[in-house]
Amino acid sequence: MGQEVDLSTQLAGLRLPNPVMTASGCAAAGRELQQFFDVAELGAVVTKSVMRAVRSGRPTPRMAETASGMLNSIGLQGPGIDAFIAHDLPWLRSVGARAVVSIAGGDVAEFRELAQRLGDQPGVCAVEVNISCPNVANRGLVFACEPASSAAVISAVRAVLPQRIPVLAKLSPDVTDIVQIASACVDAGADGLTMVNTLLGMSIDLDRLRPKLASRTGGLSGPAIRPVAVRCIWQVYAAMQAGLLTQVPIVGVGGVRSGGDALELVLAGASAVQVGTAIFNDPCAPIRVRDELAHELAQRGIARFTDAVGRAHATPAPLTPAHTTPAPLDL
Amino acid sequence: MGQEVDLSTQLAGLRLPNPVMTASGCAAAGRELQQFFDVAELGAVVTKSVMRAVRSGRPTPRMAETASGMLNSIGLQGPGIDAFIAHDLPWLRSVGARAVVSIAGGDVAEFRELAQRLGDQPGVCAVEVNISCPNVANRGLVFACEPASSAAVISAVRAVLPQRIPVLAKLSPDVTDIVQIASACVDAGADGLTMVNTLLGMSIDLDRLRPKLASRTGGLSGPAIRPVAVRCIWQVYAAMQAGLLTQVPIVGVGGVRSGGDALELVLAGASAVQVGTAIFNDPCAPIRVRDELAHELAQRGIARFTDAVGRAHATPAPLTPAHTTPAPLDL
Amino acid sequence: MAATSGEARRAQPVTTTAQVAQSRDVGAYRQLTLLAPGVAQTARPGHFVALAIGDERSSMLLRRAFSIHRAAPGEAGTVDVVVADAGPGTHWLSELRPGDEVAVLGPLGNPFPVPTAPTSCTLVGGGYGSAPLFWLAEVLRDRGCRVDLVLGAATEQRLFGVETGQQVADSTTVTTDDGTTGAQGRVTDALPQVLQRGRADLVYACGPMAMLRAVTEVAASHGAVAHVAVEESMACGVGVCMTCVLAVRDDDGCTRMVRSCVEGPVFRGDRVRWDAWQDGLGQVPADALGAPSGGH
Amino acid sequence: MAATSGEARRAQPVTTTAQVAQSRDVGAYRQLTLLAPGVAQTARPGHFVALAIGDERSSMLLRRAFSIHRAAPGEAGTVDVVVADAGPGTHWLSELRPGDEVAVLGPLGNPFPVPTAPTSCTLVGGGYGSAPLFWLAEVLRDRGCRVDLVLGAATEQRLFGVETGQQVADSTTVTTDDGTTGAQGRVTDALPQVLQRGRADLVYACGPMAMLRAVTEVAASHGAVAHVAVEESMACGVGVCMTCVLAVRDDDGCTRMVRSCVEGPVFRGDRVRWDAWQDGLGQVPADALGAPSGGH
Ligand SMILES: Cc1cc2nc3c(=O)[nH]c(=O)nc-3n(C[C@H](O)[C@H](O)[C@H](O)COP(=O)(O)OP(=O)(O)OC[C@H]3O[C@@H](n4cnc5c(N)ncnc54)[C@H](O)[C@@H]3O)c2cc1C
Ligand SMILES: Cc1cc2nc3c(=O)[nH]c(=O)nc-3n(C[C@H](O)[C@H](O)[C@H](O)COP(=O)(O)OP(=O)(O)OC[C@H]3O[C@@H](n4cnc5c(N)ncnc54)[C@H](O)[C@@H]3O)c2cc1C
Ligand SMILES: Cc1cc2nc3c(=O)[nH]c(=O)nc-3n(C[C@H](O)[C@H](O)[C@H](O)COP(=O)(O)O)c2cc1C
Ligand SMILES: Cc1cc2nc3c(=O)[nH]c(=O)nc-3n(C[C@H](O)[C@H](O)[C@H](O)COP(=O)(O)O)c2cc1C
Ligand code: FES
Ligand code: FES
Repeated sequence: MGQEVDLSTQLAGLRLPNPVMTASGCAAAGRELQQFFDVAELGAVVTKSVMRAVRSGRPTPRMAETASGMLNSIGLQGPGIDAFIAHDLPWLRSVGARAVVSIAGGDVAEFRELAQRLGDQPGVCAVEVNISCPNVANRGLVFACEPASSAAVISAVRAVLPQRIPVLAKLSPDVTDIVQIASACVDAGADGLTMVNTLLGMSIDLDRLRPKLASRTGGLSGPAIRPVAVRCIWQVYAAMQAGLLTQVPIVGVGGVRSGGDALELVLAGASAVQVGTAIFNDPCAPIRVRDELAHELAQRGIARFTDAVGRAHATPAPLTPAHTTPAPLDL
Repeated sequence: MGQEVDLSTQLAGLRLPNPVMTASGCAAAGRELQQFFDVAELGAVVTKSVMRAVRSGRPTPRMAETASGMLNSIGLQGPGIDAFIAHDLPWLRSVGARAVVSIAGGDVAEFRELAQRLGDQPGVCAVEVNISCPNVANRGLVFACEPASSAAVISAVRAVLPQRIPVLAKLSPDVTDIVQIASACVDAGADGLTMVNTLLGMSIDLDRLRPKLASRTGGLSGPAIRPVAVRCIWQVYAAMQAGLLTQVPIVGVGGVRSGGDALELVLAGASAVQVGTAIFNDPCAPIRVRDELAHELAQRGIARFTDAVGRAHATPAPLTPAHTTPAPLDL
Repeated sequence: MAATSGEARRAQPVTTTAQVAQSRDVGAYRQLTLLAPGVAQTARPGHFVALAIGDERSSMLLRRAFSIHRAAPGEAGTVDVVVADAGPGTHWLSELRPGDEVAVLGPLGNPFPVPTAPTSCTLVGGGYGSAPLFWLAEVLRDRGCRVDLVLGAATEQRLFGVETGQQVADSTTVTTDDGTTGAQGRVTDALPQVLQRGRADLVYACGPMAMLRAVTEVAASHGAVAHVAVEESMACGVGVCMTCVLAVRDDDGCTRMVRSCVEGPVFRGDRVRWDAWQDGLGQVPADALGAPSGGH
Repeated sequence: MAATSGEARRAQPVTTTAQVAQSRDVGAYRQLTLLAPGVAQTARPGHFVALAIGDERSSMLLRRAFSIHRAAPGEAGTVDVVVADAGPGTHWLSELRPGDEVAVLGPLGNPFPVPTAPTSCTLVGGGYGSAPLFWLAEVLRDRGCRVDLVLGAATEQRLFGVETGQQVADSTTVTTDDGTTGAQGRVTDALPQVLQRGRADLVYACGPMAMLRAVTEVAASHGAVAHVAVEESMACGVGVCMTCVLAVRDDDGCTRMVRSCVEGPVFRGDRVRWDAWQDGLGQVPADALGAPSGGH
């Protein structure tokens, strides 16, 4: 059944055999998941956000389970860009996986430098810019909270990367007006938008009477936040349809656990979908979601994935005046 | 065990026998719940937000279940302030319940008028101002999204209500900086803050390929959002402790299903707690939460509820240098 | 038009944890027998119960509503419901086994109003919508009423209670969309003849909205009054949330958005604003009290 | 110092749905026997499994980690775990009955390194931490090692496997905090004497962090090397999330925050930066590679 469906999708010039990716920070650089399925079969592997230097991250506990979700405060632990380029990228290439490299920085210069380093590396399919990290120059306020700082990062990255490498801006849902931030990113040259990053949350340890996470607050992810992700995607896609901002593809992320969940994000406007927290429940989740998505489309008679993108925006059938012939029963 | 704990709490001059209330819109005006328990035993009944005129609300479906939560788009259906004053308030008085009356308006004038009408009514213990409703004068942007419009509503309401009636500003979590909004409300005269209202969310019907809610977007509530509520309460309480805004009591709301959940909000800084969506799962939830909260406090040797308020802000024990005596085993 | 009694309609609902006494397949459905004496005691045909899905850690917070198929008061006090496995919540319920526990809230809503004097009644059920009708038929027959039953479904498997119908009713007519059993067609195709034959004054119906509307219209054209049990999405079931509203005209002809959980689920069919309901969407008619909506 | 083999340490983990073959109370714990041949085949003492809680609708997304108590390869292929009912997830597992299903992921992590030549070994278990030690004892004895066992807990009920210990080890010493059985005190009170008596070169320990630290120190003061299995909160169990890190010194003395799920859970005790761990909080030492942290 799944085979009949054309799952291929297009992200700003980048053609992917299917729209399912891992979410940054939930699949490391793909290697560990290769034990469970071939990561080259995914649309892409989005790598953990990498910074310039090696980073040890935050103290532990770094996670807490919440109702249908979890909090994390990893603190972008990672090997730094040199080690990433030396070890992780070549491995991804060696297995034939498409790599979307996520980058993070404490200031615009760090983002620029990271993009510069990646621009001439073979095997970088796209760069995802994690602007949900604290801007050291601005009281640690995250870039993604302000249109201006978001735009500054995106234009710096876009300027130094070769045109063939699309730039995806990854947005935070923790803002009053996500369309405004999306707009700033697109105007600054983003070729696509990834929505959404985690919501800021907190959980208290009732035995120790203190926050469960050593860093107190953390990022909320998992099915609990899916309605927020769907809403953000919907709002930005609708704004694009209305001509309020330039149309660019949206990569949906937030609470996807099944093919049906992925379809929800797609119908709201996502041209590709990432699977994050669900991997912790099931390391095969990304490939399973791909197969289930194909099945869901086939069941609905949708032969091409791209036909489903944004489909829920078609206005619901308007109410027609009373008529006496009832619709056929389907009891 | 529960009896040993002093559950009483103080909300800006209003003394309550216990800190558990219903959340606005989840208990109507208390009458239906009286079938299950005596609503006079609660700290207070917070009534459904009332507007000037009778309102028929939004089309249906008005709800969708989500992972550990739900979406609603009721559209403030209600009888209008006259009928509320004629029927609901007297009923609440007749059973001896403490009424916190929630009001909503499309502009500042409507809020002012509602407060005026309520000011001389017997049995109004406090007024909760639902500023998470669309400002008709400002493209339907909700008041709670902007410090200035939030402040305008709160100061109008505060100005016309007698001083003995505390004004609680009910905040939306859908903002970039909740401390800023909280600050604006407190400066405008809010005697307390209720946090949080629902998060804006959406869910798609995979059979009909359209949003599940007739109004497309709706408010996300339930345990799924508790980490966001805890974080908002924590941030505002911490800002008060740091002297960044005047200290006023916080009423916590968001995802409380058990006494332990309530305690989480209290430890983060809430002086009282509301139970909303959990009522739909269990109509006895508010009174059960009160009893469970007493039990949780007793178990922890906390004899007075107020001693638990904000307790998680006490800094976690700093790491001391290595020492060789291990802590006693508790296997 | 036949007078129906309005007395003692709403019952005092209770929350209780019921043991599953029996669970068995009946056609495409699963029939659960729940030990819930407190609920069984005051239940009447047309009442419904709201069942919780899973325990306090369940990701499914909202209860699911089910018409009471039959309540047997007394010490054991059982309540039967008929469950169509339609989604994750009903699936969980379908998998319950004897001895398992489920939280029950009920009896909820207003039951079917029953005539005060012997009257000819036609009962129409679509799919599992027939579940509450057999008990209703018994109550009506006890009051000296004639009872004709019309049961319809998409296909044979989705009919419920044909045999029981043949035992409790004066006549039972069956239709299926695909003709796998009974007459091929819809219940409303068969209804005119049944109404005529039984000279029915009262019609009771339970099933999908489109069917209820059509039944109401056929009944009206035969001078009968229809009482229909609607099925709106309900978050609370007890009247506090306002999710379950439906546009209904009151005695003065004024349309209001009323809560189907406490003011229904049984309504007079000719009071329901069918023009405001289509394709799963319930509009607020422009002439409804408090329309149009703004805000949220 | 005894050489331990590093060969074939990590196994190929598989995801599978296991049937519960048995579930029984053992003191304060519940022992589950799971039919999981794919896991049993490659498991070795010190490996752990990650069990999912509930189905795809569960509100508890994260798997729970359990040391493998014993694996019996072969066609039936069973894996036993010992579960302390400590919270909602372990409670759900404790209530599983034979025939129920649970999703298993494993074998995970690095097992205990075993000596290549006969060596004297002391195994120390705190509470359910003793679960993996009996199987380890058998493997060690098969290799000609002497095995002394020290089992401790807060109270008798929370000891696990004393009888088994008496069968598989050369000696078994028991301590309880409250003196309900064995010597009153902690495992580390009894340990020096056991180490001296057995002239142990290797110590294996599993239990709470404070115990592991103390065991490491006692072992060192007796010239023995301790291999300890730590218990950090794990979201993924397979190395992709970075939640389970611990400050550990590498061969060059450089401290790194390493993933205990794939680089542990068994570490050489003298490599763990115990000074960075206290009261449930794991600090990033100032001299760790990539410290201090900023960002998120
Ligand atoms: C008064 C009343 C009586 C009912 N009687 C019966 C009965 O006797 N037998 C039976 O099988 N079903 C009956 N239903 C429908 C039953 O409540 C739904 O099939 C069930 O709620 C679906 O839950 P789910 O988790 O399987 O599906 P989902 O679609 O996953 O449910 C998601 C949410 O939508 C709501 N919902 C979905 N479908 C319906 C529906 N058709 N009506 C109301 N709410 C819905 C659910 O309650 C839940 O909150 C009745 C509904 C009402 C309102
Ligand atoms: C390698 C390893 C081996 C283990 N072996 C065993 C064993 O053999 N027997 C046994 O009973 N327990 C064992 N544990 C601990 C067991 O995983 C926890 O008790 C369990 O996760 C608690 O889940 P809960 O839902 O009951 O509690 P909750 O406190 O509600 O759990 C909430 C979250 O915190 C995590 N968590 C809570 N306590 C612990 C803990 N002590 N260690 C790690 N994560 C925790 C949970 O995994 C979950 O994600 C082991 C843990 C690890 C890491
Ligand atoms: C443990 C963990 C680590 C994460 N690390 C990153 C990261 O490094 N960069 C990033 O952009 N997003 C990171 N995220 C956010 C996810 O990529 C994703 O946006 C979010 O979790 C929502 O999707 P989900 O619900 O499918 O997990 C992380 C999430 C988790 C749970
Ligand atoms: C059906 C429903 C209706 C609501 N109506 C109102 C309302 O009228 N006014 C208001 O301030 N909040 C309203 N809320 C929000 C709740 O009061 C509460 O802030 C929110 O639901 C979070 O709490 P909970 O998770 O306990 O439900 C409503 C929530 C629900 C679910
Ligand atoms: S279901 Fe809540 S009011 Fe009817
Ligand atoms: S638990 Fe995820 S990396 Fe160790």
